[in-house]
Amino acid sequence: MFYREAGQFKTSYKADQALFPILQDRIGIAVILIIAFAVIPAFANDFFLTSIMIPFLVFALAAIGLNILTGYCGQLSLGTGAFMGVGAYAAYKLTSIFPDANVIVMVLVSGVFSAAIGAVFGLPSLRIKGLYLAVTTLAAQFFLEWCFIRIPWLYNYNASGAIEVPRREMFGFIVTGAEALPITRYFVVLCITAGIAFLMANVLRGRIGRSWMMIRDMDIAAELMGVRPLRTKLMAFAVSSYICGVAGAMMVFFWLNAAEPSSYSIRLSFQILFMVILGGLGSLGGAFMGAAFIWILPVLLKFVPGLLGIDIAAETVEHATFMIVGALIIFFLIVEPHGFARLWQIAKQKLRVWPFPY
Amino acid sequence: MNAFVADEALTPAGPDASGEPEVLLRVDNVSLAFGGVKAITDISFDIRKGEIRAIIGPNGAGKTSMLNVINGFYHPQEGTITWRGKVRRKMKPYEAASQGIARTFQNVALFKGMTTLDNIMSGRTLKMHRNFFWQVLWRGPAEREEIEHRKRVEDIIDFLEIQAIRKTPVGRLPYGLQKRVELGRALAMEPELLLLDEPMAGMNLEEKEDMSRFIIDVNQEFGTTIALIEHDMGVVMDLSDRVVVLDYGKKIADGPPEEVQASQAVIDAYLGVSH
Amino acid sequence: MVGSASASARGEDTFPKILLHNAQVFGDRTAFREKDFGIWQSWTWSEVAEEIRAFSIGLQSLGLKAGDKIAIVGANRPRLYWAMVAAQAIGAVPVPVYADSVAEEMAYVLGHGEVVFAIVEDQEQVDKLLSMSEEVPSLKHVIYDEARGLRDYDHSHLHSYASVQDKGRVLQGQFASLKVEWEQGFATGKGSDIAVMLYTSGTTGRPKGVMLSFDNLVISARNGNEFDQLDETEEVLAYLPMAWIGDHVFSLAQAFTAGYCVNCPEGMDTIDVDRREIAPTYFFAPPRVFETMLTMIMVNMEDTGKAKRAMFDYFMGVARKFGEKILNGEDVSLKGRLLYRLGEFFVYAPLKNRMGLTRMKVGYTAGEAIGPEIFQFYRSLGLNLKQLYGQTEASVYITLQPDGEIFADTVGKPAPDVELKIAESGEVMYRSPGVFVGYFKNDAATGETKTADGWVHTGDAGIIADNGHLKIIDRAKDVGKLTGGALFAPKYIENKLKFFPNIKEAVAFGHERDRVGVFINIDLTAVGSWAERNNVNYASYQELAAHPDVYAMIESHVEQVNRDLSREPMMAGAQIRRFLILHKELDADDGELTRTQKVRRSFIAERYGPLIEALYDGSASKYVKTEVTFEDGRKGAIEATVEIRDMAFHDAGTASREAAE
Amino acid sequence: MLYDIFIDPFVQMYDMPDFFLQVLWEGFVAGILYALIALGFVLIFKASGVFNFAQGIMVVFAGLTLVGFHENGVPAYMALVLTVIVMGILAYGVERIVMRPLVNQPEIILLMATIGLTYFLVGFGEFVFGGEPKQMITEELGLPTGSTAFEIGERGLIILQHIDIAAAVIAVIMVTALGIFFNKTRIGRALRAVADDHQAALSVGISLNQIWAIVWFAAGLVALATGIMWGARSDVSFALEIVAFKALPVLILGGFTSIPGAIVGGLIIGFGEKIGELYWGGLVGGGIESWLAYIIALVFLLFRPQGLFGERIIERI
Repeated sequence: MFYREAGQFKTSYKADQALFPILQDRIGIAVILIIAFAVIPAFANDFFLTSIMIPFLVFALAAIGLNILTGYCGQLSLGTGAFMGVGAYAAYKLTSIFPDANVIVMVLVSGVFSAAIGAVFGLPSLRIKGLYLAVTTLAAQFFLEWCFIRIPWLYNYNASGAIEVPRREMFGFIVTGAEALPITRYFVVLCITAGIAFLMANVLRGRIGRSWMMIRDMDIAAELMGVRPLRTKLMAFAVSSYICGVAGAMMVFFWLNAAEPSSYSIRLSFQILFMVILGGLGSLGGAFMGAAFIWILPVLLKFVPGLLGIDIAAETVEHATFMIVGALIIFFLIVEPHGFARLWQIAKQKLRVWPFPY
Repeated sequence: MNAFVADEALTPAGPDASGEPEVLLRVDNVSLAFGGVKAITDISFDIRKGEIRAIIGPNGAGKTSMLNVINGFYHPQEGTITWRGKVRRKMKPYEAASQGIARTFQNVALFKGMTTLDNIMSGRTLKMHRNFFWQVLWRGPAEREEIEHRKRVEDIIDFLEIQAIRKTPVGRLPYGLQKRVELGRALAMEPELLLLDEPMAGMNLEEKEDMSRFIIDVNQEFGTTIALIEHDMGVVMDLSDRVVVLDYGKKIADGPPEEVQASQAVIDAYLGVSH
Repeated sequence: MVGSASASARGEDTFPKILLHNAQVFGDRTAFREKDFGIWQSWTWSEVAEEIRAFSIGLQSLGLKAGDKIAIVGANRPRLYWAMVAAQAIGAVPVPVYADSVAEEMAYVLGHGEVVFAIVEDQEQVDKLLSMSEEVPSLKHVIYDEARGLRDYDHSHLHSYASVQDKGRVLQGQFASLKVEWEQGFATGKGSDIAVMLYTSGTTGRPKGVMLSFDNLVISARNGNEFDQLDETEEVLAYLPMAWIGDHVFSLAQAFTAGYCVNCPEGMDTIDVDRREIAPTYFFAPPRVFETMLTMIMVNMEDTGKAKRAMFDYFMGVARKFGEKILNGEDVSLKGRLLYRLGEFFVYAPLKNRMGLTRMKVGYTAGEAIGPEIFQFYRSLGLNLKQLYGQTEASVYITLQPDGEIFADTVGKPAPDVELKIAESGEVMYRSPGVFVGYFKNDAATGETKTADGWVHTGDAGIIADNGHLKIIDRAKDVGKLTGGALFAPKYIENKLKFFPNIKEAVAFGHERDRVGVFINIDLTAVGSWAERNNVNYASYQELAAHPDVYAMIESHVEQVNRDLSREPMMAGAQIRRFLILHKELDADDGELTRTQKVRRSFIAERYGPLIEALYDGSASKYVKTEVTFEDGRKGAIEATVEIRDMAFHDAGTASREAAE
Repeated sequence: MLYDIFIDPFVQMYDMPDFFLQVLWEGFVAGILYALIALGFVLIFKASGVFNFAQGIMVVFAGLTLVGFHENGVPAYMALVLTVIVMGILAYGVERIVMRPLVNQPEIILLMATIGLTYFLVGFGEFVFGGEPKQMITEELGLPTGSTAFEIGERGLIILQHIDIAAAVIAVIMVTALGIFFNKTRIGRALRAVADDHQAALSVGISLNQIWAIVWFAAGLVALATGIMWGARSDVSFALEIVAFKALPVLILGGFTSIPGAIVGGLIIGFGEKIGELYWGGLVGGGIESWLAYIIALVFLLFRPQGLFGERIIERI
């Protein structure tokens, strides 16, 4: 209906291979970007930024990271939380060791450490597939979690065992630490997430993205076409872990201000995995939709009883939220196992062929 | 047009200077077993440059295993494989691919999540070299490389007459077209030796005719050497220059189609005479 | 007057000259596009000029001379269009040939046309031409566009298009003066020179080569452009056979004179997608295409959900009520306008988008009568679809519907510079600057068709209505009389039947007989979709055609036609009294249709003699056996027992009473 | 350093045999409990190919329900019966609401569904019973408490908790019972048929849906038994959910479909973990129990991807 594509034709491969070949999609993306960069900063209050937008963007980035590995390369991982933790601790150590370095650069560099560790834990993927691989990634999860507790050097020997983000400035703005304004943090998180999403879109439409998908769709055929399985999978592990690491670092630096090992527990791994599955395996847009659903829904649920004028204990609300989220997850898996991305695709297709059914 | 012809393949097929046909690949006394079950026993034959070589035999004769050995997916316990005059060491499938061996599969092994275009593009993987950092940037070298290979892929799409399904996810295509896309993907590798595992299985007459035409065209236009497994004897007789017949993992005949067809051992094998 | 008019009065008078002009004026505008290798390959006017020059010089170097005939065989491709102008630049005459015609037909045309060169699309055409070297002794060189499969052919008389062009380029490089010489070569060309020769696939006899001069084409094209204000910004889709005058005028003559862009689709099976991508602003299609599109829309809508279907139906109702009025600029209530706006958003614009007609400024249909409902459907969507009446011999334009004067049952007013009259016999005659020079090597036929003072017999019977619009009834020779004396216009009846989507073809008989009998072909798409919805199982056309429910459905259509006929005083006497549904589809491969899908009445009458007999001897069914040709050329036979149904006669009185109610 | 890793632990084992035996016993008991959880996984995986992540939470849920009934004044044995009924309802509900609509979906989707189920049960359990750990009603159920000490050598002493012995006995009984169930009963044989071939099972005339409900119920019973045993050793709390993940390395060792594999795997993990923790853990600061099992499984997988009892996989194309 809204997709009126008549008259949109491509006279070059460049245009044909563009990220958004359809004009209406380009308009849609532009609108979303305007909302994200101008409308939300102009109208949103601190609560909305800190409790909804910042965590949403952080999780979206983590979901992109996991999606690269699981959705595009077909390697199931339950260690996302730990890889995020590696990023967080690495960034913390980096900024402790180089207090004068730009903190955003440190956050981006911290991903390199989680990429390296991710690649190490990706080594078994050459021989191990599917659920078996998922179990081995649990080894990473529990081992790394243990490291965060047992290696005091990682948290600068704090008595609390937690990492606390120091105050850092950039161009005269306080970007991290308790005094950093939500709006500043929001812009940092938004730029990093949007930037990485864009760069990943580039990788995914080229040779490397294709070889990941080849491995995912049919690894034997991929190998017979010249794809080196180990190298390709390790690259997916590394890229995925890099992104998760950056997301993990952003999580503590721009959102929580402080984190303990339990912040990066298996619960987090599951949470990100849900975002990816519900959002849609193999879709960048899906990562955003999944993150929005899994993060924003519980926040909203907290306000429902208040809006309805019912007085319920906060605990009860939390329990109910768990139940509702669990039930909704099952519901959506039944309705559309391929996630919101597929729902959107179907809707888009309907709009493109409107008024015809197909 | 035809820009996707491999450099090597440009040299005209046929006898070399000495008058002897040039052997591209030779299999010598190869045996393969899976935990005591023999799949292939002491098989030797060769594939000459530029020919269409058929491998036939009843079900379970070891034909697919033979292809798997040739492209490095299985490693024979005994025997050697000589590729372009050099005895080949134990190699990985992707190494075989990089040496110019491409194949299609008995049960279509396309990448189901991708479009026809992407599937054929995937055949270009080995020819593309831009690293991760260029890919991330996209603009510039990575994009240029992508476009350059897209052009070659479009040549193949044109060659196989599958323009109308260019952007269709392959999962939605009918079987016959999937087979054609798979051939396209293998062609995109610009192989020197193309292994086709039952390229016409499950096709109707018309589709078989189309596929035969494509196979002959590939062989003649690009000089690609082809080894194919096929059940349809009519097709084999029409297409192939030489035929090797396997039965229960052993070679029972080898030669031009007419000769093989007349061989008593082959007739027995196909009629199911007990061993 | 005729013959004295010259195109030079309004600028360049031949296509090579116009090409140079366009290359200067519209140098950077896109002139041609072709969907090839997945994208729309584009050429600007200056690039086209260069391409044509190179090819033309290459042709010259191969020995093409002024006056030589050069065959063009293939689907719509820029290079084939360029080849025509390249030939014209040397003074040679292009002869576009139907690419899908059987070897025998093609051999006749090429032989009769004495072609020396042939420019063809691919191996298939090369093979065809090589097989007819005996019938076409004049043929010296064959030039192909697509090299695939031709590698091993003897290339002594076979050339690739690219190699000829390369030759031209090399020569230009060697001799700097060549470019100027080439331009001088056609600078002296006159508008009265023969521009092109098009063979008409007449319903009877051998095809005749219609010679058209540059004046014919250029003046007609300019008139057409002016009539609909077409300029260099238009986009057209070139998808109809190049050998057909319509395509020649729309995709070449008008494109050159207006400077607009011609888009060639990737292939026959991608036309729908390609049309959607390009969204032509000026679009021509025979009624058949519009019918198919409408059928597709309806079939698709059958499958939609209830709510959407209801919305679609509602807004189509709104469109029927207000759409045409709004298009014609009539007064419509505010509510009507608002509803139509809403419908535009929800239904009309998306539909136009799906059909690729979003940007259509003007669309024409011609060649056959179009069903009034189909015609109104498109117009009610806000598409400026019009009818025209034309002929090869007229360089297309005879009559056109001006904007705002659209009537479904007429074909419009005389086109600019066209004079029109109805002969005593009822035959339509015209005189115009587009009138052809003559039939090639057939003065007798030229004399029969064209009078000494330039009037041309169209062969169609028609009347000029009170509003000055021409109304075509039938082929003049086909109009007959029943033994009872009533006027019998078979085409008129057939068209009324064919306007039902379920009926694909109809052939009416009745001349010098006591009543009208009809053969009917059902439309497999429409009826098949109906069968699917109603769980009617069928294995073949034959089975579906013989199904009692199908018969009942067709009977109701015939009944409706009879009721319509009974309301028209001139036609009331020729109502359908008996009909049957043919057991096979009429097919061009069996010679039952022409290549342009027109019914070959006499051939059918002969072939199905027993069935005609059965129509008039009162029998309720008849066994027949028919020989058919399959796609791959094999022959076989279909046998069937065909049912024949009787219909009641509505007398004019009853009908008018009904109408009055 | 090398001495600490390669020599010292073994010297200790030799020097203090009683401690070593005590460690072995602890490992044995932990192994039995891992094996019980793994058993629940195996039952469901075997019959439906679903990797049931919710098995851990089912253990907690069963335990909580039992305690919860008792807290509300229901006699212990009555509470046990009621809990069995609750597990039955849960099994039926899961089959009807979750598994049936998701039939034929890829395994990852089914896996996610069971994680969704985990979320739901966590929320539901906390909603009903509150989030605090609870004391298992060991005595009320007539399970033995207390302990027996055995003297070994001159100074040595091992202490065996009675409840641990009971756990071992119950585990043996359950495995035997399941063995009989699978091999001797009609439904049991049908279950095996399903595992091998869905079509074949259908042709025997058994509804897949029934079978799934039954295996989920059986898994629920195993969960209940596990919950009681585990609860008796510590508390009934949601922390157990994490411990339940240990069943995964157990399954990797034993294979996803083998009941004996689950037992053997459980014991290997149990022994390995306790020995590793007590003799080597100190070297790196302790607490390696949390991940050692996974590393063992991972290393094991690298050498034998098909598991202990699996057949060698030959890849085909």
